[in-house]
Amino acid sequence: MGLESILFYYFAIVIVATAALAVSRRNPVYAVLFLLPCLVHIAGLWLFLGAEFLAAIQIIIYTGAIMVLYLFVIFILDLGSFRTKRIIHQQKSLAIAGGLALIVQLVVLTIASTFPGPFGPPQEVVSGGNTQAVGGVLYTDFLFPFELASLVLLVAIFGAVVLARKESEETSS
Amino acid sequence: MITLTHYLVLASIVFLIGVMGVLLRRNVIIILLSIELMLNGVNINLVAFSHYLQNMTGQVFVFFVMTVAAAEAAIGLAIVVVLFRNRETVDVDEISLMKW
Amino acid sequence: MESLSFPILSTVVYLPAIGALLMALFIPGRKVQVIRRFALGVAFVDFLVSLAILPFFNAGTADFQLVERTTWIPGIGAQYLMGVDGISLLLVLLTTVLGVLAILSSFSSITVRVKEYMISLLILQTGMLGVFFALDIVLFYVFWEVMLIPMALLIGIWGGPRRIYAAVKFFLFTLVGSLFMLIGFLVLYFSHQSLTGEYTFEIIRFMDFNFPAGVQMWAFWALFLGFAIKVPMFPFHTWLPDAHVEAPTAGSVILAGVLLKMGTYGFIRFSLPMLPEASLKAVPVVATLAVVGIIYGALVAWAQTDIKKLVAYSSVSHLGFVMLGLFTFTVQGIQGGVLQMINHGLSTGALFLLVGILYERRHTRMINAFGGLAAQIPLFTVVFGIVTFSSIGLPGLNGFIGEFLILLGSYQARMWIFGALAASGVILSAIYMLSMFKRVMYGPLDKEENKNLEDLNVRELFTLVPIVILIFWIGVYPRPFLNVLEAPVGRVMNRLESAKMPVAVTPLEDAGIQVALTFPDGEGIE
Amino acid sequence: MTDAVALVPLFPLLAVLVNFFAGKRMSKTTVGIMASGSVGASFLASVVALMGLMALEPGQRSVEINLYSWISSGNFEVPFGFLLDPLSAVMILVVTGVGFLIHVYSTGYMHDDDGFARYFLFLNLFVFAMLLLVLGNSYLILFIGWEGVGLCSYLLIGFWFTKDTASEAGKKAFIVNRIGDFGFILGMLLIVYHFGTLQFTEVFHKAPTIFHSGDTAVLVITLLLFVGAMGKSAQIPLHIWLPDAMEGPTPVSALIHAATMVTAGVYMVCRSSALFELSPVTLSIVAVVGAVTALFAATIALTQNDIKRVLAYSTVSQLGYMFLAAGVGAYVAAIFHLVTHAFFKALLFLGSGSVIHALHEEQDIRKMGGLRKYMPTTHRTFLIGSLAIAGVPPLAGFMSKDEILFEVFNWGRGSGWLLLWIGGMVTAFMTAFYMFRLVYKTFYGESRMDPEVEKHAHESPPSITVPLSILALLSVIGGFLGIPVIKKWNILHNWLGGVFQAAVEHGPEAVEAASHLAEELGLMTVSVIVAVSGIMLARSIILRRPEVAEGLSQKYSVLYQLSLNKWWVDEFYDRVVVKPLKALSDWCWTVFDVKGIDGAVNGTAWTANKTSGILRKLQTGFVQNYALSIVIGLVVMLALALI
Repeated sequence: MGLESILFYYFAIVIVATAALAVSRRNPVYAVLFLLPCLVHIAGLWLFLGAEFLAAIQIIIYTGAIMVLYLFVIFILDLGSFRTKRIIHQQKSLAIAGGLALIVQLVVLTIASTFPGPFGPPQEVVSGGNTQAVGGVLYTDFLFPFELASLVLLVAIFGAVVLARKESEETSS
Repeated sequence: MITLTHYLVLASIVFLIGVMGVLLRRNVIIILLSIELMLNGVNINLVAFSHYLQNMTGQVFVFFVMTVAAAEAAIGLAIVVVLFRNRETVDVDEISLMKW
Repeated sequence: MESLSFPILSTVVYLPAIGALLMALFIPGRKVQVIRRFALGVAFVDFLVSLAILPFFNAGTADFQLVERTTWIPGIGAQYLMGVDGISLLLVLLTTVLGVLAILSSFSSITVRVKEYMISLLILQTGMLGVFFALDIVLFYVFWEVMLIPMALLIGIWGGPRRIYAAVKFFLFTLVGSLFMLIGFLVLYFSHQSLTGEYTFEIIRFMDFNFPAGVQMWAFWALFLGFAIKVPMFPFHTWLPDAHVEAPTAGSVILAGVLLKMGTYGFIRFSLPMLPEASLKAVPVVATLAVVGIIYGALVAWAQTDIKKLVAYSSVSHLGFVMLGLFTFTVQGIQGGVLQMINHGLSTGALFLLVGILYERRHTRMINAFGGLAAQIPLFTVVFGIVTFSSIGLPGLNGFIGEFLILLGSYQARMWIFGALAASGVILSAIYMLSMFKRVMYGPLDKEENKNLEDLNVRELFTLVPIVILIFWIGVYPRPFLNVLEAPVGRVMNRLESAKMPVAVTPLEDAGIQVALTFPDGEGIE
Repeated sequence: MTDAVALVPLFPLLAVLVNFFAGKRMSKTTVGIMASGSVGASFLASVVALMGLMALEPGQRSVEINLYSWISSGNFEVPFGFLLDPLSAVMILVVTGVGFLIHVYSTGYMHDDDGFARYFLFLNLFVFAMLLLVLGNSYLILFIGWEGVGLCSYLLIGFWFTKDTASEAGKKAFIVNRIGDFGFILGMLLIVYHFGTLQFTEVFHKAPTIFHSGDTAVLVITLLLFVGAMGKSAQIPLHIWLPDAMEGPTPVSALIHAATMVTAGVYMVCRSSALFELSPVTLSIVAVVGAVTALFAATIALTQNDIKRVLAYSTVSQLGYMFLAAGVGAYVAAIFHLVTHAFFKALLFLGSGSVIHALHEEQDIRKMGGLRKYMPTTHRTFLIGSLAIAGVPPLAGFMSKDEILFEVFNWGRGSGWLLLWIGGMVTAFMTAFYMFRLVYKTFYGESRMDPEVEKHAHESPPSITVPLSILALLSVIGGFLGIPVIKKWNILHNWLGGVFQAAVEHGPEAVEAASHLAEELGLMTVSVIVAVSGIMLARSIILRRPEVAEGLSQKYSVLYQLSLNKWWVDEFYDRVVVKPLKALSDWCWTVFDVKGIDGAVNGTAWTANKTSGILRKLQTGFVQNYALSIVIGLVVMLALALI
């Protein structure tokens, strides 16, 4: 069992464990706090796969921006003390059965499939480095979707602003 | 030797945890977090395939997924804010206006 | 097929829609008078443009004229193809005339959402005109469905107390029908494609194409459902009374005057020429339904207490005549059928206008709310009387010519029983119309509310006089109308004759129906 | 000169148009003069046309004028045209002549009515339609007139439309007529089927070549045509509308329901003699229906107390005579009686109108009597008319009725002819009786009038009495148009002979005059005796001993009630036809349409609605339920893929 395997299993176990803890916390603050290491470990995992750029993005955006946003909302609305009547939804037996069936199917499917080699880092990465490679593809082949993505973000910003704004004008008029 | 299969199984488990969160929890915030988890499960998949198929497209997809996730988080949280302001709850069981 | 450099047909079709668009964009909704006058102006100009077709129209040929052809959806072979022949010409003129009158009639009766109302009417006008001109099935179908929405809106927004029910019923009924019709069209389309390898929706092409018998059968009955609901034939008629009763006056006029003609137009444009053999086989069924419709519609009309409902059921009866005429497969029958379509449009349209005028004044349409009106409103009585007798089919007025030709056709086709039963409609129509007329107009003027009833004003007179003139014109000198129909009906007849050829017996005997009256020697004129 | 015939219907039409557009603004005098003048002008045009016709060779006396092609469809064409031949010439003279007198009379009779202009509008329209009817050169033009007169009859019966009975009667008249028209239309359709045309000349010319005598087709055609005639001419069983039609103004009854319109059926049968002659069965039916109607209506007339109703039933009865004549192939006699009947029945109606007018709309003869001294002219002319209809020689009615009875006696076709003749004779007897019952009750004896009414009883103005006198004169001399016995002097026979050639050819062997001279004189004597005894009987029991009449009605109360209540025919129809039909109509609507068809339609909608109501329960609104369903769907799909 080489170093690679040890590290992989470390990351995998942490990811699974924190993820499981995150979804099972009653208090959303804890949930977010458990999700943070989970995401960081996923980023770590990606380093193995030669995706340094994405790993960086994962930490900067996911943990740095999105999760913080969640925390803000939770704090602002004071949801940490909010208690739902029941934590678990009433459809739990069916949901658990479905989920188990799904995971079994997925695992079986994955293990049963064979993936032909050779595996390795993409050509572009070999020649230049991951960030350069991503940039190269992103600004050539995926230029149009990239622009679209920026538009999506813009709309999302507007949407968020409009939605979250207090309806003072409408109530007054 | 860590193979693609390992990553895929891991991705499946993460995805499933996300799914279970969505299906079982009643707190909207947790449900949104579970969705993030599901997205990450998919992302692991994409990066793994990108590496093993020696193709950059997977990574680009992850990039886009993250963009959408950011947008989704922004809108989703805005909705939660509005919802909480109007209904004083984040319990999905109490939100069923779309019911017939 | 001669074509004119100026697309006059498209002009006629789209002028109302353009008017509606301009109105929507530039006239504010509160300027009610401007909206009314503008809509009237648009409709009137449209009428004038439709009249301008006449100098370019050659009544001597059965071909479609003034054809406009452009590629439209090449992928499926659909074209933008319009043309006019005698049948569609008459119906188009009827539509443009009634369009003007319908708008004029709603000046005082519609006071809310006038702008939306006028826009609906104008768009409806475009849809109807498009249906009559379209020579491509896809185009036809588009216009056919375009009509549906404004009409449903007219009923549903400006209608009576049960307007939503009526509008939904109207919409669903016709939609179900038109879906069957669409299936029928597709059957024809794919059958034609598989036999010739060519994708086309051209009506003219289909008219000259001999579809295999099996295809004809299926396509005929699919189209039959679509058209029969629109006609409406017994027993698909129950949407009609509701729609008529709830619709505003102009809606009823257009509905009775033009929309009901779509079904019969469909039969003569599609079923008969494209599917002659299946049509021949269908004669016993269709003729039976038509005759049942004549008698049944008349009987039910007699039982009505609401004038508008009575007129609505009388439509069922009259359109039974049209259907019988078309399915006699004789020149007289088909000509009479088409003429009867026009006649029904005029007389029933006028009846609805008159009922609308009464309703506007008294806010009721119940027969027993009236009585003795003749003394109070003489002018109204005169017009009402003329229209009533036109509907009864008095010789010298329009209704008679159509009915007589239809009955004549049925006898030329040796459909003795059908003809005789249909002719009994002559008695029944007199019974229900005169009973109504008597109870409304005659007798003592004993209701207090009726004693201050106002007679027709100038505007109302203007809506009615054109119809009255046409009623007399067709009754006294129907030649121009019959002349225009001669060639296209001849074309339909040729198709039917060629289908009759293999079997030398008449359609009735072909269908195994025993003719009760047998004549020693059948050498007639044919 | 024969072209003048086109002007004949034109004048009344012009008057109609002017009256329609300007009648409201014209004074009553102008309207009256215009209306009467137009009919008068038509009469003059008719005379001119007649003279033109007389100038032609007897064989050439058939002039057709086609104005324009009216209907043309495929190989079927109907021109709008007129046919002037001896028959239509006679008819237009009667229509315009009698019509003119009645117009003049109306100007006086209707003078105080508010609807004066409207009245003359309808009356002129009627004359126009009637002229179309008799002048049309095809069945279809005839049919325009046929329906047109029906329309005018409807309008004029219901002239006083505020009266419910009047408008009801008008409606009834139109609808019953429509039943006849139904037959007529079918008859026309069959004619087109067999002949390809509706033109009289062509149809009659081709008839003998297309049909053999007694063919089923021609039987059906003629029967259907006769149904039309029964409706228009009020023959059993379609006679019910005519007595009710008396709700209209009296001059209308005179013009439409006595002199002209109701005889249209007779005219049509005579016009179609070429067809009827080919169907002996139909002819027998016509004769029987005519005879039965004559007898039946006379029995009712015996006991009626409304002066106009007596005359109405008398008209039905006399029309029966005309059909009897036509049925035995004596078309000339039928037309002859039509003409004389137009004179004396118009006279009688106008006379009754004069009486009614004088008594302020009183029509019940039980409240009259002794009017002789108040209204001498009316009395004299009414008496002449009564004598004429009763069949007293040498008045018009005697001549024509006797000719009919003579022809019936000599018919010899079938075994029942004697029965027909006896029926005719009995009817003649009853006619004499009820007419003089009417005369005696109205003009003679004690006055039974309201004193108030009696004070105002007066002779009518000249506009009324002059037409009466002229018609009285015509009733006296009209009979000499068809002098019996001496065929050479029989103007009408010679004039019309050509038209009914078919009848001569196909009918029974021509009666040889000489051998029947004695017989004819004998029959005449019989009729005179019958007529006079009828009058005498009326005189003795109505005028002299009213108690006898009372006693008879008591003794035979069943018969009396039967007659008084018109054999309950109306009630019978009401029970057997009208009510069931109405019930059927109501059933069709309330049960079949609303519950049946619409029930099925709404049932479909209801089913769809309920089904979706169940299905929509699946739509919980809980996002997680939907998410779960996605997962389950995924599991199922994967399971399918793995297996």
